[in-house]
Amino acid sequence: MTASAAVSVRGIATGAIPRTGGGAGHRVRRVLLSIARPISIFVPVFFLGTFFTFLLGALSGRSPAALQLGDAATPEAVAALNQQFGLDRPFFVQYADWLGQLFRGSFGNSWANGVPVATLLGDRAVVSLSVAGLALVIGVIFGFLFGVLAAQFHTRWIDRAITTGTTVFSVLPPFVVGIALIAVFAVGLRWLPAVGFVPIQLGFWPWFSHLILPAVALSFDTVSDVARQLRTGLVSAYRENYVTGAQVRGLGPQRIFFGHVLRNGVGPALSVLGLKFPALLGGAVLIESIFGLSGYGTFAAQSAVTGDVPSVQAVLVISIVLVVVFNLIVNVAHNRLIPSASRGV
Amino acid sequence: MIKTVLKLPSARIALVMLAFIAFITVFGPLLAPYDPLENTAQNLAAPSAAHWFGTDYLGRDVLSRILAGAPLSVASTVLVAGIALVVGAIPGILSVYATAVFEWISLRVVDTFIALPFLVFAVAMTALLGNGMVQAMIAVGLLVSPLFYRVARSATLSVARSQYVEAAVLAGATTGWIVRTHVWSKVLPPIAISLATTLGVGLVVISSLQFLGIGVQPPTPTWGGILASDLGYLPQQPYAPLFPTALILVTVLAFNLLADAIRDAAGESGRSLVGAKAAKANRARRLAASGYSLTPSKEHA
Amino acid sequence: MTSTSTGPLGDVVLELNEVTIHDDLADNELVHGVSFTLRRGGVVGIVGESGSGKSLTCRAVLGLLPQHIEVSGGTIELLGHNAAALTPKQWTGLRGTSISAVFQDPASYLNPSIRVGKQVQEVLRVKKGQSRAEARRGTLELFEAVHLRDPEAVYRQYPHELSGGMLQRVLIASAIALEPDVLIADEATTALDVTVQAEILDLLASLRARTGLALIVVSHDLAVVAQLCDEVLVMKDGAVLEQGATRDILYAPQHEYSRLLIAEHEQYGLERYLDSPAALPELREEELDYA
Amino acid sequence: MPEITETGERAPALAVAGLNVDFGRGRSRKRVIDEVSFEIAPGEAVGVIGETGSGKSTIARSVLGLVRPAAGSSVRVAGREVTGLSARELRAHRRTGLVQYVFQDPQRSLDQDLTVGHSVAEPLLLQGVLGRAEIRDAVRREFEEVQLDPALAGRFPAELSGGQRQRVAIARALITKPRLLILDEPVSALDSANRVKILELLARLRSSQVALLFISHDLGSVAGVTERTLVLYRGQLVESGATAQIVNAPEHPYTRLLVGSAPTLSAGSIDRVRRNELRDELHPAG
Repeated sequence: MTASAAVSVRGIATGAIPRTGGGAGHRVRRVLLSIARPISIFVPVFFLGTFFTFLLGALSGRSPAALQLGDAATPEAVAALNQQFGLDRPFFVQYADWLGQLFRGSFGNSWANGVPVATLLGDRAVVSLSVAGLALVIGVIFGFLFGVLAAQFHTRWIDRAITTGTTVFSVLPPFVVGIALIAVFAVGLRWLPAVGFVPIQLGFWPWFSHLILPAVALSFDTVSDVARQLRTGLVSAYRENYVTGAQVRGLGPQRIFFGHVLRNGVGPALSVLGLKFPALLGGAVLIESIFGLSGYGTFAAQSAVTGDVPSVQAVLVISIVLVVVFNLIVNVAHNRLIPSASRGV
Repeated sequence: MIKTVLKLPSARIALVMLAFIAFITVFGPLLAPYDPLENTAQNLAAPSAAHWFGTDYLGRDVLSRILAGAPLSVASTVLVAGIALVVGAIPGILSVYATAVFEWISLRVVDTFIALPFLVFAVAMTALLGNGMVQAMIAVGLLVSPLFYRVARSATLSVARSQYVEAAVLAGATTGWIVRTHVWSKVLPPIAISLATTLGVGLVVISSLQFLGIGVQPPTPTWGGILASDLGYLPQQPYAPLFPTALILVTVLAFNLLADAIRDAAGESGRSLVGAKAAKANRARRLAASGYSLTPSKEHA
Repeated sequence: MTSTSTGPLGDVVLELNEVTIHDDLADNELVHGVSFTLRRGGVVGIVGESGSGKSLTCRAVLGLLPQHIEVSGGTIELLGHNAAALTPKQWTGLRGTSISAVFQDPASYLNPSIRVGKQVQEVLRVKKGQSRAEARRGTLELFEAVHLRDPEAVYRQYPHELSGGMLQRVLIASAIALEPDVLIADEATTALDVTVQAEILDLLASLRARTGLALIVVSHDLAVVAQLCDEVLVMKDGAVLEQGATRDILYAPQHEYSRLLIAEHEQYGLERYLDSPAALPELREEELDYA
Repeated sequence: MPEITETGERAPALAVAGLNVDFGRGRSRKRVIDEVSFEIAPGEAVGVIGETGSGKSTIARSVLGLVRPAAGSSVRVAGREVTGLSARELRAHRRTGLVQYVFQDPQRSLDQDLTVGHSVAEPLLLQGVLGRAEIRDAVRREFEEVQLDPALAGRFPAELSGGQRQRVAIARALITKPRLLILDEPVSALDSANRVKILELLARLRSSQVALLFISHDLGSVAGVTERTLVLYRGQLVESGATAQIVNAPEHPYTRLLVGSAPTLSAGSIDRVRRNELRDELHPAG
């Protein structure tokens, strides 16, 4: 009471004091807070995610013995192998050990052939990240384009066409989109290759042409979700009083859109983008299988079926780290654009 | 509420479509004209009177395989949604009223579920835990549950912070009373919307797993599995994927229509869109009647 | 400041003639004929409850009616322009420079994501073509003019960090930044504490006296309007029930509803206890008639 | 030493003594109510006025047990100490309906999915003493009491006007025959016609045995209904007395500023110069 009373002397007369005080200390606190809040969410997510991943391996009851020795395994051989992989120790010791390993950048050795998992994943990650990354870029560009168009022409035919289109696309399962794209552009028109992957070292177009169809197929969902959220966000931002306020001050439509509406209306679309990233990584499994790409999705699926637990865990951990990092970026961007949204909640 | 939903034409269309799907699911295997596993004609035959949808690469009747695959595809979707509802909605409501520790932990678990790469995790979980349909349903149900958690939690939160709940507290109401009298009616519509949406999403995910051969063994007919085998014979039968795809789309579309209908009936959106046409007509009529003509082009509102 | 005697009034800046406003969605008329004339340095008050059409009338004057709602009859003449003939671009040119407005709930009329100083500075930059530094200096001067203490500190704040009274001052600063001829105050003090309301009303009165700003003051409270205005319109359900000099309406209300507005203060308000019979001799007698 | 307390009909409807309320913890702790003491006799109407953040709602929330006052504070409702009650005791106390509360905005304080009759009946349903038919009769009586057509009981809040909704809220508060009715800005959300009617209704309630605690930032509406007024400024009670005296001869600078700022129809309100002088007196030195 005392501090604020001292500051607010004459406050009632002239309405002068900022309620939260001011100065550099205040700004530092605000910046720290905007970083601390997402971290307080994402650190637990990382640990819980890795814990679930490890728990999954333990619950599966799979062992390297089943993979390497087959039915002919003697109990001694199984025990020896289990000891070699450290599986004879208590669960939490194994978990701590595995976590420690992760922080040193190692994913352990494959149960199938004893090769370090990191080696097995190396090339495949390039394939998957190329597809997911391109899909993300397509999703952001076209999602924003359609969203902005629909909001600008709210309730007109363009809006209705985009709304209907995005609704239909969001309902289309990715494998249906993938099959349709192959049927039309690869089998029918023969414009683009249907399957396979070419490293970028062999030329940009060969690399890119193999990526287009899978990336487009993967991006459909993101495009329509981003577009819909952006439209909703912009339309509701247009209804806000501050738009009237800006109009009354004599600002023109363009300035109001770019300076005021876009900034506040982009919130829901950003959040959905954060949520879409795991879906993009997850969708890779399906897309890789359709387009015959040997990425980490198919690798995970194969490893899971054969029971190569360390390989599966490695893929999951990498995905979780990517998702967490991406969401941190989205979160910080959100807070910078819409600082008022970061208070409370 | 249900009556209002039924008044909407889109809801009626959705229900007709769903009735059709339900019929196929229950009676499909009985209606199949051939044994879905048996080679009955030449491979990759075109649609004909004997084989309406043609035959696949092993000469099996596609119509029979689609009908026989319906229960495994649709029923498991319903179960997935059921699991997600129970696992998500109940903690969602509880998180508002239970201790802060429960709230924090449940929120972080939900955050984690959302952050997990959905399909990869579902595949890994199903395959590692025994590669059966039950494992697949549990995995997918768990991973979809955050939707219900969030929806139930936010609806409950907005009710819990409302003044009428405070008024009930001031009249001596217990938490149980508040949930029964005030919370239920607010939480049910959003949950119904999520349920309808999840049923659509669930079918896509289940079909995706079947497409990848996860959760089912090869000869068993499933919609996703049929699509996977069609993919290899696109040059010969480019039309083949249409049949299972159409069924999947009809189901997903019906559930989405239903979700939208419930949303409209719950009375949030859509009114200005509906009214725009009427407004235009009214304006034209007024201008014609008054002879008052001005054409002030309107700014974006 | 409560004086209704202002110096000689200048030329007409705004004239409404039998303005009707129509809702095309519901197909009904919302405002049935509003007329008044506002001169430079003059103040017109509009009293009425929500839904009486007072805010719509203001929106019409600003050229900012909601979708599907239009001026369907009569004329609005703003500084010699026929409002019906203005293009959106011309409207944008007029708003801020010729006519501006402040509203109830000032926080919502500022962009929550942008520091308030920047939002005022933006107006000076865009509409007056000032440089960043010039506009910043101008903004600080405006903040000074609306009696914001420590303008530098306020400049850096986000809207949610300021109190309602301060936000309303910021809004007024942004509204008068381009020295408009007409300022609309639509329930501008309704959400504020009584003492703050008095400060804002004082501020508006001094702006008017200093710069010749013409005001339209809209309120549901007759007393607020009575403090500032020369002429009052009493509106209900889209119709003007009574219109005339403030003094006439206070002392000789013709319409039932005007009497109700007066009774609100006399029977259930402060006036019940205020023993200043000298101030309002006639009122005491009239009171008997309203009962 | 046995404590001698008045109970029952003759005890003050509300006795607040040495009320302190702190918000926040540790270093950010802030005293929002500072040593407030007052009493309300049975059937008396008392107003509390003060600006936003002065603590008027916090006093109400302390009386209702929604805010925990600092140690040593005493709040007695009809002779019963309500600070320090356990959750269960508090619920039992609330079910007696000795104190009732009316919110500012009836739109938000009524459940949109319940009929207004159901909302009015809720306190009786919670008591669980009366049967269905008796409750229905009580609801009808209460509707008549607040001059509402009992046939409206089957309607939903959205189907009523703002004034009708506030009557419903008052009916819900009166149905337990409270000794004390706390009204927090009960007319601020209403338009003039309804404001007058609700104030009329409240003035009429004064003749019954229920005591009123009328909280508002607007001296005008409080003045119309109450016989005594408390002025709250920054968590402290700076002045109290008969409403007529507060209005006509305010003593504390803040009260004088408040009276001088209140919009009145007469030209008699003090001018800007006086107001500025008062502000300087209230906050000496810049």
